[in-house]
Amino acid sequence: MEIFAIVISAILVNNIVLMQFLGICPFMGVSKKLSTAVGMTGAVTFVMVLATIVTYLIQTYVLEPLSIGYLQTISFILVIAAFVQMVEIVLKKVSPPLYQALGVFLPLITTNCAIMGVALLTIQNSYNLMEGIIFAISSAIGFGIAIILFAGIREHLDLMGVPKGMRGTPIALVAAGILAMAFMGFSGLV
Amino acid sequence: MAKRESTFGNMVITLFAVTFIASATLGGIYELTKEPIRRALQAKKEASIKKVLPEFDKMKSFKVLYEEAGDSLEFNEAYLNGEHIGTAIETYTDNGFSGRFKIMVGFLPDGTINNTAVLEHKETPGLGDKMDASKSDFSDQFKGLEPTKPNLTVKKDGGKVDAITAATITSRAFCDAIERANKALETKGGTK
Amino acid sequence: MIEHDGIIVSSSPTKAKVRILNQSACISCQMKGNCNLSDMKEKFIDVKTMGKTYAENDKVTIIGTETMGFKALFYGYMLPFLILLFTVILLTLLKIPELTVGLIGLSTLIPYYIGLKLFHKKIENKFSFYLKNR
Amino acid sequence: MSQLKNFSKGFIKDNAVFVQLLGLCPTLAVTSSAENGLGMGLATTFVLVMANIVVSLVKNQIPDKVRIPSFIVIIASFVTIVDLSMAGFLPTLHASLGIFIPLIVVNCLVLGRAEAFASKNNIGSSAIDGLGMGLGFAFALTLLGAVRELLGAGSIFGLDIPIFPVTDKGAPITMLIFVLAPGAFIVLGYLIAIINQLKKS
Amino acid sequence: MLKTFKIGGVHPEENKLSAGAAIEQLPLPDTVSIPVAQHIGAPAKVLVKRNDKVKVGTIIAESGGFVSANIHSSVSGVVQKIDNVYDASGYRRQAVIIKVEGDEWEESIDQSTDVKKEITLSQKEIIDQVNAMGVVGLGGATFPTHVKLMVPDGKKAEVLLINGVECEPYLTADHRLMLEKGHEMMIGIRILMKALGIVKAAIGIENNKPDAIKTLQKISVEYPGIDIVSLKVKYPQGGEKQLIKAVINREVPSGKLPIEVGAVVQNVGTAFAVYEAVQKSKPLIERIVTVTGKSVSKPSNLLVRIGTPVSKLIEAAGGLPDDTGKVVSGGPMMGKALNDLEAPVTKGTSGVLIFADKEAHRKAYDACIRCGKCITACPMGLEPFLLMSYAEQQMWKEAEDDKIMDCIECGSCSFTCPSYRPLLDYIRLGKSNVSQIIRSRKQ
Amino acid sequence: MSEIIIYTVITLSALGAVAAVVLFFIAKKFKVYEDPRIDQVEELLPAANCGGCGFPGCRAFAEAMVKADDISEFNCPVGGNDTMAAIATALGKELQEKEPQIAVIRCNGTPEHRKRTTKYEGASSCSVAHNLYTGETNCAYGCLSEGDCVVVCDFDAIYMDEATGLPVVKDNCVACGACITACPRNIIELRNRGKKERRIFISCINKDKGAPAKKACSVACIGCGKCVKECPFDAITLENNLAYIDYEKCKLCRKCVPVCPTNAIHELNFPPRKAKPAAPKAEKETTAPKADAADNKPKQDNNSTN
Amino acid sequence: MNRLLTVSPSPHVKGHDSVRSIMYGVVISLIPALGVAVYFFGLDALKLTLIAVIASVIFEWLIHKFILKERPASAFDGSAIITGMLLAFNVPSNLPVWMLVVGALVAVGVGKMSFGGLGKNIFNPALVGRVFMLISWPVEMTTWPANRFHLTDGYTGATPLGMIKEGIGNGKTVSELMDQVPTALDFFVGNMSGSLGEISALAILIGGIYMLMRKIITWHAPISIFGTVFIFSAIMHTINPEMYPAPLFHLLTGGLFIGAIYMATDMVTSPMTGKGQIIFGVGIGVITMLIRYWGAYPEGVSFAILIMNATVPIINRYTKPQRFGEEVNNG
Ligand SMILES: Cc1cc2nc3c(=O)[nH]c(=O)nc-3n(C[C@@H](O)[C@H](O)[C@H](O)COP(=O)(O)O)c2cc1C
Ligand SMILES: Cc1cc2nc3c(=O)[nH]c(=O)nc-3n(C[C@H](O)[C@H](O)[C@H](O)COP(=O)(O)O)c2cc1C
Ligand SMILES: Cc1cc2nc3c(=O)[nH]c(=O)nc-3n(C[C@H](O)[C@H](O)[C@H](O)COP(=O)(O)O)c2cc1C
Ligand SMILES: Cc1cc2nc3c(=O)[nH]c(=O)nc-3n(C[C@H](O)[C@H](O)[C@H](O)CO)c2cc1C
Ligand code: SF4
Ligand code: SF4
Ligand code: SF4
Ligand code: SF4
Ligand code: FES
Repeated sequence: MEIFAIVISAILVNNIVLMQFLGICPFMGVSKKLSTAVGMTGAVTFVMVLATIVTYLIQTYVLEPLSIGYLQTISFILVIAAFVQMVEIVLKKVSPPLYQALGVFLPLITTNCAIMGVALLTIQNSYNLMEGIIFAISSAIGFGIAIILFAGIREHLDLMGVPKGMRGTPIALVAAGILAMAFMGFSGLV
Repeated sequence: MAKRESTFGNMVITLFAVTFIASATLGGIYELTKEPIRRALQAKKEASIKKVLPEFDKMKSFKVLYEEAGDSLEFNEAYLNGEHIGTAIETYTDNGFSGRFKIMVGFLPDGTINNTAVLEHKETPGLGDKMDASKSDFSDQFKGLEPTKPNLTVKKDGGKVDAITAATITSRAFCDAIERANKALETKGGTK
Repeated sequence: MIEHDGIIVSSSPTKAKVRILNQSACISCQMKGNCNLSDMKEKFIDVKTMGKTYAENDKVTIIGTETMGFKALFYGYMLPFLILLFTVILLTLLKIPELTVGLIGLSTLIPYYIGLKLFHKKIENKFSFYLKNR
Repeated sequence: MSQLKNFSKGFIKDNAVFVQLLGLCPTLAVTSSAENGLGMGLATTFVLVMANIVVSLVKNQIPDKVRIPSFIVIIASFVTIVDLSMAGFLPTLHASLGIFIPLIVVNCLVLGRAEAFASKNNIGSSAIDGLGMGLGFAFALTLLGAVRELLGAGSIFGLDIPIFPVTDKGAPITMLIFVLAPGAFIVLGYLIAIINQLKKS
Repeated sequence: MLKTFKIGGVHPEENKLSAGAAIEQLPLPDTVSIPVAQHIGAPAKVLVKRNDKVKVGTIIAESGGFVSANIHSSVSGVVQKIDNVYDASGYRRQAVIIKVEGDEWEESIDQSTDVKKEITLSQKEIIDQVNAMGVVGLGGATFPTHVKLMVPDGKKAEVLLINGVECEPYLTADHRLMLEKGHEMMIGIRILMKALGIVKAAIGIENNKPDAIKTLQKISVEYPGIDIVSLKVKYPQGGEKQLIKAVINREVPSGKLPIEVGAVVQNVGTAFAVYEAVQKSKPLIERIVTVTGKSVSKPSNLLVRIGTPVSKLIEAAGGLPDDTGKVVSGGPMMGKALNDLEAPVTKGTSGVLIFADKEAHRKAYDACIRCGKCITACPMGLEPFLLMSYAEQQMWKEAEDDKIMDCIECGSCSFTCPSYRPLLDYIRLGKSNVSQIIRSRKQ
Repeated sequence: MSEIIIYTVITLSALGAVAAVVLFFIAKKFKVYEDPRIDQVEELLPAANCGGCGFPGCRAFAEAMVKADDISEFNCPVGGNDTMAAIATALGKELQEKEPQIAVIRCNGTPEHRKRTTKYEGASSCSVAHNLYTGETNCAYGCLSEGDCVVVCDFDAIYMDEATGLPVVKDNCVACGACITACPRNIIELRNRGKKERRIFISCINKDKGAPAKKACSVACIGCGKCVKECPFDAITLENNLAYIDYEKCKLCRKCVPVCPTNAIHELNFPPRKAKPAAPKAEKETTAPKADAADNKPKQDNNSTN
Repeated sequence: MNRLLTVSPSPHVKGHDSVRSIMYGVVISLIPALGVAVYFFGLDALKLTLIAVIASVIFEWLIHKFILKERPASAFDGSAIITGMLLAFNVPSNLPVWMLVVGALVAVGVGKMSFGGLGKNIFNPALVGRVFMLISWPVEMTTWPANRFHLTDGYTGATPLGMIKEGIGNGKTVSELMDQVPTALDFFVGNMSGSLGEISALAILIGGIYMLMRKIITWHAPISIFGTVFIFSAIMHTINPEMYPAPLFHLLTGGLFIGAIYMATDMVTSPMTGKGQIIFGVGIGVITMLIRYWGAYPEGVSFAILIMNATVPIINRYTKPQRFGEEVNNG
């Protein structure tokens, strides 16, 4: 049941974008294409899980035993930056066409904030490895739901013609606010 | 600008130097702030213990396993001039509106509640957070109560506790946390 | 259909190298020019030209299919992810200590990418773009 | 560019939040009160100024290819310093800012300034640039926090502002939503719209 | 249950004011201007010059390609000039202007009124004759009829559908034709069947014309293989894809022609014209035009020589009412508003409709309220509101993906929109842009 | 507690070393050398992100210019010559001076000149009207007055004059060309701004023969060819019953203006002619004095409108 | 004739529907529900409704005129009246007036005009206003006065859904609790406490049938919502009747009726095709029941509709109408 609670909480109740405010930049900049949003969700899932595993291991098996937990910030950011980029390099190295196809398909994932945030939250909520992974996956799905909904909304807004003053970020933020309001209905679900 | 070349050696040396300096500095800062942080934490805890117990001069802290939850609660036994004047128990509940919150409950040696203090919570600002003594007088009603069932049940459910308006969930959870502390105190063998 | 605007960097009768301007999430970010953290601003894509030659600096649009994008996503991210997840779950169920689980989990990626490299040729045939003049 | 202009551009014209839309995550997350906004803003300012100074100091010593990792280490160190000092000296604020303190590391504003400005300019200008941008950021967060606090809790910096009717017990009936998640989005949305409008006229 | 097509459709008020008015011959005008582009396809090439003398039926312009048609003089007289005149297209286009002198016909034309029943020509000769006589579809699209009769290789015509639906409000020309020229029309249909080499034909008629249905049912016993199918009233049943769906329940695939499902559709007027062309060697020089409108004092159905100015028709129907706001060539749903009342009647003119000023105006339009009524109304299953937005914002690719080219321009969407949005205006714009794009892609 | 410091140093240095290796490879593989000049150039650009240069946004344009060897083909219509010159100096590249340009409206069919014959009531879009018919007048070439050009202008440089039903280009036009693409009748053209904003052009694109053209609009070009003969610089050509003045060749001598029998040639921002009120243009000049708001001939009367 | 002929593209005739006629049709259909509200809650109900309507119309007019600077006609097309009425129908009859006015401002200003006004909004304006109020003033928005005819103890101040949720939370069983709540007939006519306009399923049903007959709404969304709620609650009820009340209870209580018939049918914020509306309705039903059963709120219709509003663009994209000649069925 615990796992179920983590999943529901990360996807609906404490949606990473709408309630925790992580990954707002990509959320605001999402493309209008639904397929891209879906693709991005897939990529984010992988990266988040990877980052969570690595940072979890570092935290639990290096920092804590040495009681240097205060190095969390600096080591996480280094590890995430290096690891995530390493995957890309490897991908580019082993299969350039694949890498190129991805490059054209996906806008690059600048979700540092969400990835780092999920890694930190995993530690903060004292999840174990498995729970951490599930939390990361669920967070990514929560992120996905938010950006997929927003991809549709964006397109709609563009087509309908929002008043000049509200065009772009302002109306996107207001719509996100209303969506967050609606998501508050899920409170208490877990 | 006479920038350094990006040779492999240069790079490793630079990065090593940077991290070395950074780590040394951080270590230093950590040493410097360790004490204040510990004190801040301590102060916070002590403040809450002080709040929930009468004057004391000595304290003994230990963890007690609370069987029902398979979890341990922290007991802080306070003594004044060697005499046991009460126990402050750090307890929690998972029934809060937004999940777990922690409170400190002070019991007098006779088992009555002396006072309570909120340690950590995620309840809604403006609603659930009124359980904090600084925000409303909700918690006052527990002062000096016997931790009996009706005394720890909100009126809506037939008990005696006036719930915070529109935050019955929090109020119930609050009672639940006290009850947990009380049970632990009792099972521990009534250290009075 | 995925379309991407780009500029020809070099072109031969069989292949053209196209620089694409990245329309990443950062497109609206004014700091993008200065931020290298994980955003590569340009990518170079090799495209089969089907006999046409393009002049350098020609503005073109790269076209690929959406299915191709999803396929790439699958091989690039989802499959390794599933392998990793599967390993981790399996090992956890076997009550293997977390540290080992984590390390083994991560190291499944190594054979996966080696495998990917071995199928290099096959994959190359699956992913090809074509060009359209802008 | 005169130093004054250098300093002031971060305030409105190039304001990190309202104009450049940088670091929206902390902006939205921690601004449930003016105090939190200010705290976060100042913490970021500190990191920004210090990182700018150090980066411009060492800029010639660092080979291009490890520039970014070095900068990250430098920034992360200052973030950790802020984190530790806050925990030691401002424990309540530290608790309410939560994980957004370590997340200053990934605020593109910080790295962006280090990269774009400090790595090319001298210490003085870099410090002033960081201060300007940082205070602009702090200003934005404080403004947002103040508006949200006012509407959502009937106070600014904890000072009660009687704009709401009160209950029998004397507590103001405020609009809770503004201190919750949706309020953050909505208020920021309208603030940006208003500032766009102001910039135009 | 009466047959009808399945998706979409609307019910405009019928207003068939002239249904009871028998066909009258309009007197000859002083001059006629006969445009050279009266049909879909390449314009015809002018064969005459100034001051040439012509007779009724003299060929004055020759088919300009495979999809094109000959044009004949509808009067006898002298060619005054060859000039650009306004026609229903709203632009000035090339026309032959003839001053009328007497009424002298080419000898080859059989002017008698007796019904000639037996069909003597062979399949090929029929098609040639139809081609030579410049017969084009009279249902509105003016598609050269001989082209339709030449079934492409690999396709097979199975059934000929005769379009007697006349679903446009106000118009009654086809209705009167069916009542008054039933036999000729039936023979025309037999000729068409022979040309196509098929034995099955059906006439689709909406059941708001019970007299026509009855009349034709009575005489159809004399003409084997021709069914009369009565249809539920619903606009745009006359659209050929809708008619095919309604009568034989087949759906012409998107972007394809009726022949894909073995059907050929011809208008009743076309059938009559084919009769005259084949049996009487009479070129297409006149047609029936309904002149109507609520303010018109004498709604009529007139037999008019091609090239007669519209103003003459209006005169015959009691003159132009004072409060006229708009004059439309064709029906109210698909017709074109005229900008010049001197515009000539062409082969495609099925009616002249006069709106009083108070009916003539559109209301200002508002934002789409996304009610979906246009979707429900669209007989092609399109999303007009979306297509309009695409056209407004020049998103041609999206418009093409959402099948803008399938639109038959029936106007049901604009008719139904509660926000008065000019959906079809923009869809037309979109169609013309998208078709350009498609064409340029083919090159 | 110095061992903590030791651990710290060891851990972080190890991380640092690892990061160095990883990032070295990253740097090698993803050489994202950003030419610092791109920033400089971007600073110089107006940041309108209008796409007038043909690139998606100012930064892309800056990148392209920095990369290109020769920037004479590039032009930022918004910034104009000053900007381009500044960029050229910044990049040390050659720049061919571009004459600054402005849009002109080649139609003068005001209601007095061009009788309205019908009333258009479709969607308010020139493209839709153009698809439908000749328009509210008998001129099948002239302006339809529904303002498609106004809508697309990002710079508020063009507006519809209510009285004349014709668009008016203001001085702040940056010659981005958006209106030209928008106009279904190809009425708008970019021309050199000329000395002191002076311009001469045929304000008509009617290709009909003289009689119908004149009948539809009293100021239509009837293709009589008088101006062609008059022009000392061979700047005027006649094709399809329509004269055209090549702005590269035109020396703004104004000789053609008075000879036009229909007043179809427009001169803009010239001082009023001396004497000779008989000159056909003079009448216009007086009805539209430079001093006050545009009226009769306002559409090119930039100075008076802003 | 000296008048100029008008030239416009076809069609030259226009059907009878107009935005105004549709909107006022909805207003008319809301009258029975208003009547019931006045009957049970007295003139307070009328007062609140009028205030909400006037506030909505005035705010819309002001925003049109002074902020958007457009032709301010749309304020009177009736849509703002509906927003006002539905907003008022979704609050307790003793809500302080100023809150309702703020709610109307949010509904019209944030929910509708920020997006550009009628037709352009993504979220149902009345619900935006309502949820805003619910989250802002949970106390005031969830203390219901007893209706005039129910002064006996057990019923005051709580909606049936609230009572059940509360009771089950305290470990009571449904059958124990059912004694305290009104009967099904009461639910149907509206004899219970709750928001102004939501109480009477009967009155709303009458309005709904009227709108169906006038072809203002279609059956898809309401029926799929009812169906989903029915099936969902039937399953849960069968699994554990003591935890989960019977389907009829869920259908007739809370805002399900007003939500399904008036708010899920708002054409602006619901999918365009029948297929889409069914998906939309099923989504609303499921989310509603999730919240009702396991969430903190006793009622979830408003949230469910808002969430599904956000999915409408995507639903629309994947539920295109059946194109003619797309799936050829030539039988
Ligand atoms: C935004 C929001 C936040 C809420 N936060 C709390 C909370 O912190 N604690 C709580 O007990 N109830 C909270 N509630 C729920 C109560 O308002 C609700 O009334 C509760 O379910 C119990 O109601 P009662 O006090 O009337 O029995 C919240 C509701 C809303 C709308
Ligand atoms: C290029 C072209 C080729 C056509 N070829 C045929 C044909 O071979 N057979 C046929 O029956 N109709 C043919 N048609 C006619 C159409 O099917 C149709 O009857 C005509 O476009 C008018 O239809 P409408 O009045 O319903 O718009 C063709 C039309 C076009 C535009
Ligand atoms: C919306 C629409 C309505 C039409 N209505 C009729 C009609 O009522 N009667 C008719 O004969 N043709 C009608 N047509 C034309 C037919 O589609 C078709 O072109 C014609 O019947 C073919 O016959 P023809 O070539 O002999 O004209 C309509 C076309 C469209 C697109
Ligand atoms: C059937 C129908 C239902 C409507 N329901 C609502 C509603 O629930 N809330 C609302 O604010 N407006 C409603 N409206 C009015 C209008 O459509 C709505 O305000 C738009 O969303 C404003 O753009 C409704 C209109 C109709 C025709
Ligand atoms: S005009 Fe086109 S889009 Fe409109 S209803 Fe007819 S077929 Fe559909
Ligand atoms: S009928 Fe009109 S209002 Fe309704 S969806 Fe279509 S365009 Fe929009
Ligand atoms: S749109 Fe036309 S008027 Fe406006 S700036 Fe561009 S060229 Fe000038
Ligand atoms: S100039 Fe062209 S686009 Fe502008 S109003 Fe005239 S016709 Fe329309
Ligand atoms: S600050 Fe940009 S994603 Fe969080």
